[in-house]
Amino acid sequence: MRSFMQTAGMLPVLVLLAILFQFLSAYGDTGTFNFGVGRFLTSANLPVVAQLASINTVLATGMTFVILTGGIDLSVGSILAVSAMASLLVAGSVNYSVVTVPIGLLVGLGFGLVNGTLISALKLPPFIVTLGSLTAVRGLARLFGNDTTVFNSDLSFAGIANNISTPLGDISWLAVIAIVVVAASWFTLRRTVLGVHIYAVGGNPAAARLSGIKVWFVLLFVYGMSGLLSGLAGLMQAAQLQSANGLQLGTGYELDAIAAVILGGTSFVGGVGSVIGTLIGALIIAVLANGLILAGVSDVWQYIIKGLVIIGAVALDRLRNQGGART
Amino acid sequence: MRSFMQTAGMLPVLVLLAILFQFLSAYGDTGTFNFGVGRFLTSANLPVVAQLASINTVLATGMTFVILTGGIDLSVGSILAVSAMASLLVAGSVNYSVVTVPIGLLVGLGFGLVNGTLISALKLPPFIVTLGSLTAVRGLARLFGNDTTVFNSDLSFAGIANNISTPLGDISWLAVIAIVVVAASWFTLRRTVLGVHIYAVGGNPAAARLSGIKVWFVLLFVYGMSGLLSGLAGLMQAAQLQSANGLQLGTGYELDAIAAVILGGTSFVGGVGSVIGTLIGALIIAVLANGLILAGVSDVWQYIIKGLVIIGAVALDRLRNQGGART
Amino acid sequence: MRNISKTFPGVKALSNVNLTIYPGEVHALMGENGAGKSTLMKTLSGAYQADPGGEIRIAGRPMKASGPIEAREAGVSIIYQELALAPNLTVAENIYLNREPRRGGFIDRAAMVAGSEGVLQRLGATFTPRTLVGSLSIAEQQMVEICRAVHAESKILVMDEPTTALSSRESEKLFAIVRQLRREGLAIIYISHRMAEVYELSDRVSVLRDGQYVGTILRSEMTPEVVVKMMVGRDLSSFYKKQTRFRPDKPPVLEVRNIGDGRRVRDVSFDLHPGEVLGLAGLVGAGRTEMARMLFGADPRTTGEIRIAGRPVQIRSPQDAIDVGLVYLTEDRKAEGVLLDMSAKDNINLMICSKDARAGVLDLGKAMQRCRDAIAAMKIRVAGPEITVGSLSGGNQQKCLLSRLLETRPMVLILDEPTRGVDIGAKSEIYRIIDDLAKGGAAVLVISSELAEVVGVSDRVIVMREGHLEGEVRDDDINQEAIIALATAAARTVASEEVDRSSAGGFDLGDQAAAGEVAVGHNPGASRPTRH
Amino acid sequence: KELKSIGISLGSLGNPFFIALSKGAEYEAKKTNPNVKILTFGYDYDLGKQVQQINNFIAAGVDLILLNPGDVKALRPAIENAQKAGIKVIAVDTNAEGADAAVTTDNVQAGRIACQYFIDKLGGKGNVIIENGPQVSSVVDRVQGCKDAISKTDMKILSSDQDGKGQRDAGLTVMKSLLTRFPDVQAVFTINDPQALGSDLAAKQLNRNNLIITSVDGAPDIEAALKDPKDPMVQASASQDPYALARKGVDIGVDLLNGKEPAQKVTLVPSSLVTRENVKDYKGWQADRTGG
Ligand SMILES: Nc1ncnc2c1ncn2[C@@H]1O[C@H](COP(=O)(O)OP(=O)(O)OP(=O)(O)O)[C@@H](O)[C@H]1O
Ligand SMILES: Nc1ncnc2c1ncn2[C@@H]1O[C@H](COP(=O)(O)OP(=O)(O)OP(=O)(O)O)[C@@H](O)[C@H]1O
Ligand SMILES: [Mg+2]
Ligand SMILES: [Mg+2]
Repeated sequence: MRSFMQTAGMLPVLVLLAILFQFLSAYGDTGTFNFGVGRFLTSANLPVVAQLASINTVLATGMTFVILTGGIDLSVGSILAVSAMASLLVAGSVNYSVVTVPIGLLVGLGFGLVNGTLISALKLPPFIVTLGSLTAVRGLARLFGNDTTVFNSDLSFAGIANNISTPLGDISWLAVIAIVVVAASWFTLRRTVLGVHIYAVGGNPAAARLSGIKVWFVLLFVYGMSGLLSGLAGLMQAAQLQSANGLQLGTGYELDAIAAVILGGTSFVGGVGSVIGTLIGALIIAVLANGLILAGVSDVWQYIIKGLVIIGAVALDRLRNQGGART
Repeated sequence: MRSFMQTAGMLPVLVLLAILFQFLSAYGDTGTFNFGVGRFLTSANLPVVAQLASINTVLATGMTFVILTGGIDLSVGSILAVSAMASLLVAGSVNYSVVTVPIGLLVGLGFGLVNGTLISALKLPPFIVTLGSLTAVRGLARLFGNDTTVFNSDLSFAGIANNISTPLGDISWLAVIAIVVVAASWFTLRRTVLGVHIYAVGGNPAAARLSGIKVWFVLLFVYGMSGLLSGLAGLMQAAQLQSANGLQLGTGYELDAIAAVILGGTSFVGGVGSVIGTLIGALIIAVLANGLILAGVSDVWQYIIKGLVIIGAVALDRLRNQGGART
Repeated sequence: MRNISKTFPGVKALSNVNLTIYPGEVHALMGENGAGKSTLMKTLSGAYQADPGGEIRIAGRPMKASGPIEAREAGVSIIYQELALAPNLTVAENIYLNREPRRGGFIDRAAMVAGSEGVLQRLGATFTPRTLVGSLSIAEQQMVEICRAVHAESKILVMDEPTTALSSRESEKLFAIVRQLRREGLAIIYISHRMAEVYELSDRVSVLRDGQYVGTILRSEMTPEVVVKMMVGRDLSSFYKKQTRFRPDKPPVLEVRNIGDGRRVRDVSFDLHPGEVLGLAGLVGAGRTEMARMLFGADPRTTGEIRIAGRPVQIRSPQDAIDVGLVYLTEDRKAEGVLLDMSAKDNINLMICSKDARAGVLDLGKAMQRCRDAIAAMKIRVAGPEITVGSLSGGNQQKCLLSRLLETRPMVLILDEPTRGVDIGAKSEIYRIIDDLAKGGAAVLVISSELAEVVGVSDRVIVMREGHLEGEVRDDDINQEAIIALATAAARTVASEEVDRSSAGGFDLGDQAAAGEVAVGHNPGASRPTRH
Repeated sequence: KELKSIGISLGSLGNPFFIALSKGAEYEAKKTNPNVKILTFGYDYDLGKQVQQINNFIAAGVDLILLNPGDVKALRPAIENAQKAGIKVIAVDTNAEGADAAVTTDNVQAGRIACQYFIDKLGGKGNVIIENGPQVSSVVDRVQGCKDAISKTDMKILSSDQDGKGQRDAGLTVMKSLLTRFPDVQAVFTINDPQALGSDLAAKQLNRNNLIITSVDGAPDIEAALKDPKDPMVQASASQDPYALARKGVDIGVDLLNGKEPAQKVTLVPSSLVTRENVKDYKGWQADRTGG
């Protein structure tokens, strides 16, 4: 219930920003606040926003599973890099999607499960475990590509970076994939037994354990899921870059993903939140990135404004449902 | 008690690593595991390690205050950058330590207090607030230095980056400062009323409030402290680099600082931990950075090994005092 | 259960305990705090693994790989002492937790809601299956626990202090259900600190002491003296009762004039005199805690004024209250009282240390001294000042909390449920402490849901109902009937019949009133959802 | 076809090199069209971010994109999208596959002359540390050039696999450990100036004052160091001329818009070595270049 309230809580912010940028972009071009000529709310630009949001959305969805159990996964960026790397390397020899795509996903899943095992079996703090793999996995990504950019201009699955024309205008497959991921995750969380157990573990681990829920399994699942989706994001990034660089690819992505989740009203203490909220959070971040450029705001100010908006959004939300959430 | 156990828990790891690197560095040079000829445990190298550790130690000490109250501060790196920038800019016109040093510290303190106010007054989640300032403050740092590298080769307080010769060999003032900071913080936490209140707020905010503790003040203090120490770290960095770059300086430092705190056995849920542990944690990280290079390990492998050691250290600690801490 | 042992790091909670339960009996399990009752039950329910050597047979079949699920399949269901609910899930989801009905792999919410509605009605709960557990009051949450256990329809039903948060009427419903289940041939293990409940329900009583099995007696052999002797191992001077009620001579030290927040509490006014113990009774949810928290500045108050020693005072926050010499003992020890990770020393000195300190620097010597004195004065059973409070039993945690307040030498003390979840031994000690305080000239306001307690310790009793002050009883009129009458003015009939039965109970012990009890505090383990 | 708006995507605006680049571009662009709209952004060495910026440029409808590619190959798809939208794409400082044209410093040559400097000074003897950086093509080229030069001598390369991250602080920390590891070093080559200055500071703090440090860039801070008698170790830097690079880039771009192809796809601008001797008359990045 409350989580829904919060979801709704962020929607206005999103709409507000969109309208704002429509005006600002108009101002940037014509010097007048003429809504009509704005470049933001156009069939040309909105797909761009959707595409910008897509990869972060996928990462943030995986992150949502983790944070719902009260954990955190800092390693998503590195896992993204390593699986992009892996699939590109394999594509070098056997360039068939039936091979490369599963490889990318499995690599992601694998590292996710390693995180999960360390956390659920050895009961290590998620922050430190995933901080460790953030570093180690990045090293592996560089090692695999022996520290150069791996490139493949005719990647078999590069097609997913192309557009499909829909009544709403051309939309990138990446955006479609992101939507599908969100939908599937929503279903898992809300309509399956596993979903209830994830919320239960997040809400009160002791109670979950006493009622015989396999807490270790739930944890393994969520970190595996986060890894898997990071792998998927890696494939998406590989498709649109047609290349991967172990050192640079995906650095700092974890912060954007977490920001999206929290903006979406998911609680850090676990047990409260929804992927729909996460989707909106990811969109807010993408709208900022794209809108500020259309508005011709300089790079420096983009930093400042982005930071302030993140804080402002949560403050607004907090003021709206006072006493409510314990994000 | 327990926190002490954990402190001790990490010392062996530190010693172990030191000995290991002594052998490896010997191997790197001579191809034999001859302890004597190793370059790690030498009066030439240990001061280097101390200095490498110094800045992270200062940041991590501030972070310890915050994490003890169950919070987190992601903005330390950006605050470091902005106060280094500020003091360098001021030094451009009036290059007197009596001016530049306070400026740097005050800027840090200021931003820390802003974080603290948002968190204690508006009750916003620390993660999102400091994530926001991580971004916004970095923007400001770039803005101040209007986005170029500011440098000043005859900085009045550059002296603190020099060495003082002690019976133990030359030690950098930076290391001395770090030690002083740790000592002062230990005293604050263990020997003052405020310290007790900090632990109390971390352990059980509701109880703290009913005991007449000004929770808002405690929070304001810890974030202010973290900011102040970030400012100090900024001055230290400015002194040894004699320059500051708004975009790059201090990026990613927050992760190293947090890693040091957690390695030191401070609990994320708050109320349990010590700065001595943090010091050891910071030393472990510095020993890794320096030792791996002495051992001639390539940059790529350094990532991998560093990551694994971080996880391994915590795992070891956990296995040692089973059932104990809930880091 | 045959010679069950359980060792925790440091503690041997159980050693070679034997227990035999027959179908169709209610078997009460008693013992002081920390005797091992809950632990024993947790080994039965598979929450803990018993140390090797012991054996658990259910219907003759030994239970091997014991985990919560195996236990449930073997037909054991349990109500845990510390609430085991997920506050972020709905009532239905909690009742069906890990037993969710599925349709084609997916969760069948409709079935869950329908199923839960049944039990809820059967136990006469007032809330719907779709409400979030976190938004329920502690009492209601306790009901959810009971519903879950009953709903599991098992062979053995364990109840670990199920009534600690229930009002008498809710308890009555529970007892009815227990009896019915017994008729249906279930074996029921019933843990309680309330003699009267045990007497009313149980066929046999087994007693644990310090993790040892002491013995089992039949209902017929059961007198309070016997049971208490088995529990404490020594004769306990029978329950503390005031000989003479103190008549205040000095002017009031605390004057409260129609304070309230317009919602939960409406213009409450009363005086409190030095050396006086004022009892505050009322049904669960009467607003006593709210009122107390307002006095203490912990919750916002919209109306009224407070005078201390004749002088009007502005109390906007707890520290304001503490500064003017007014302190408050919370009813929810674990959630907002003790600091479990900190030492007994730090806990006891938490309030006073700022006064002792010189220039903000702690006076460790003095702190140690205060701690030792408190341990001695309050008979706190703790190995040393540096022991973390988390490892102490409920009673001793409560004493630490109490001494924290006393170190500030307050003029006025508000004690909210001072003996909640505390065993008989500790109880009578706390009563004695309260009496000494009053004799020492302090003014004490005791909020309690145990009538006998109110009657026993108070010089004067005021009663709240639905957020306002219903009335006052003094001197010889102070008896349970009078108080119930005031507290339940709305429902006299119920009250009176309760009273009749309670007099039938025939115990002269602290829990004598249990049956006729107005309301029962919730247990210390459960933290009420914070509304502050 | 006249130039109405131009999008510029640069490594990081925190680096005066790119400031000079954007200044040069601005100057040249304004020369062709005084009220041209210029969007300048840094992608902070994050390829994903640069691709986003290119997409945003397309959305913003620019005519010309001037970019400092984060990677030689990786940007091709993005660049092709831009070209589909009728936008001309010019790569500056680093080549980019698929770009309509590229203007770069000859990084191999730069690395070579930088190392040749100490080779000559030391008579082709002694030990060298190469402090490497992020593995982008320009860096790889510079190291390659340096190694080529050294390979012709009997100098010994002690280490070339440590990453100074192109920054002062990383350059300093890495060099400290490297110098403690290798007591006997005569020369140091770093892949850019910030690292050179960091290494210089590291050496000073370790009281090692018998090194020759050279690098590539000719940045303002190295200018200062070269002029500063207190910094004897920093001795040479193979300069790049971002201002000229950018002007050439825009120039070629405008021609392309008017259907005029450049002579060759990649225009290499040779680097000149700035030393303590000739620094006084070096026209640095921050020199006022209005008027060329
Ligand atoms: N998880 C645990 N770890 C360590 N010690 C424990 C743990 N649980 C219980 N104990 C100890 O075991 C002993 C028995 O505890 P238990 O909760 O069974 O007592 P109890 O009879 O249920 O007390 P109460 O009447 O207050 O519920 C106590 O000394 C307690 O401190
Ligand atoms: N945990 C809770 N969550 C929500 N409302 C509550 C909770 N506990 C009590 N209330 C409501 O707050 C009002 C006063 O509660 P309060 O606890 O002050 O009553 P009380 O007389 O102190 O009863 P108790 O014996 O529980 O202390 C009542 O309306 C009650 O229903
Ligand atoms: Mg118990
Ligand atoms: Mg109460």
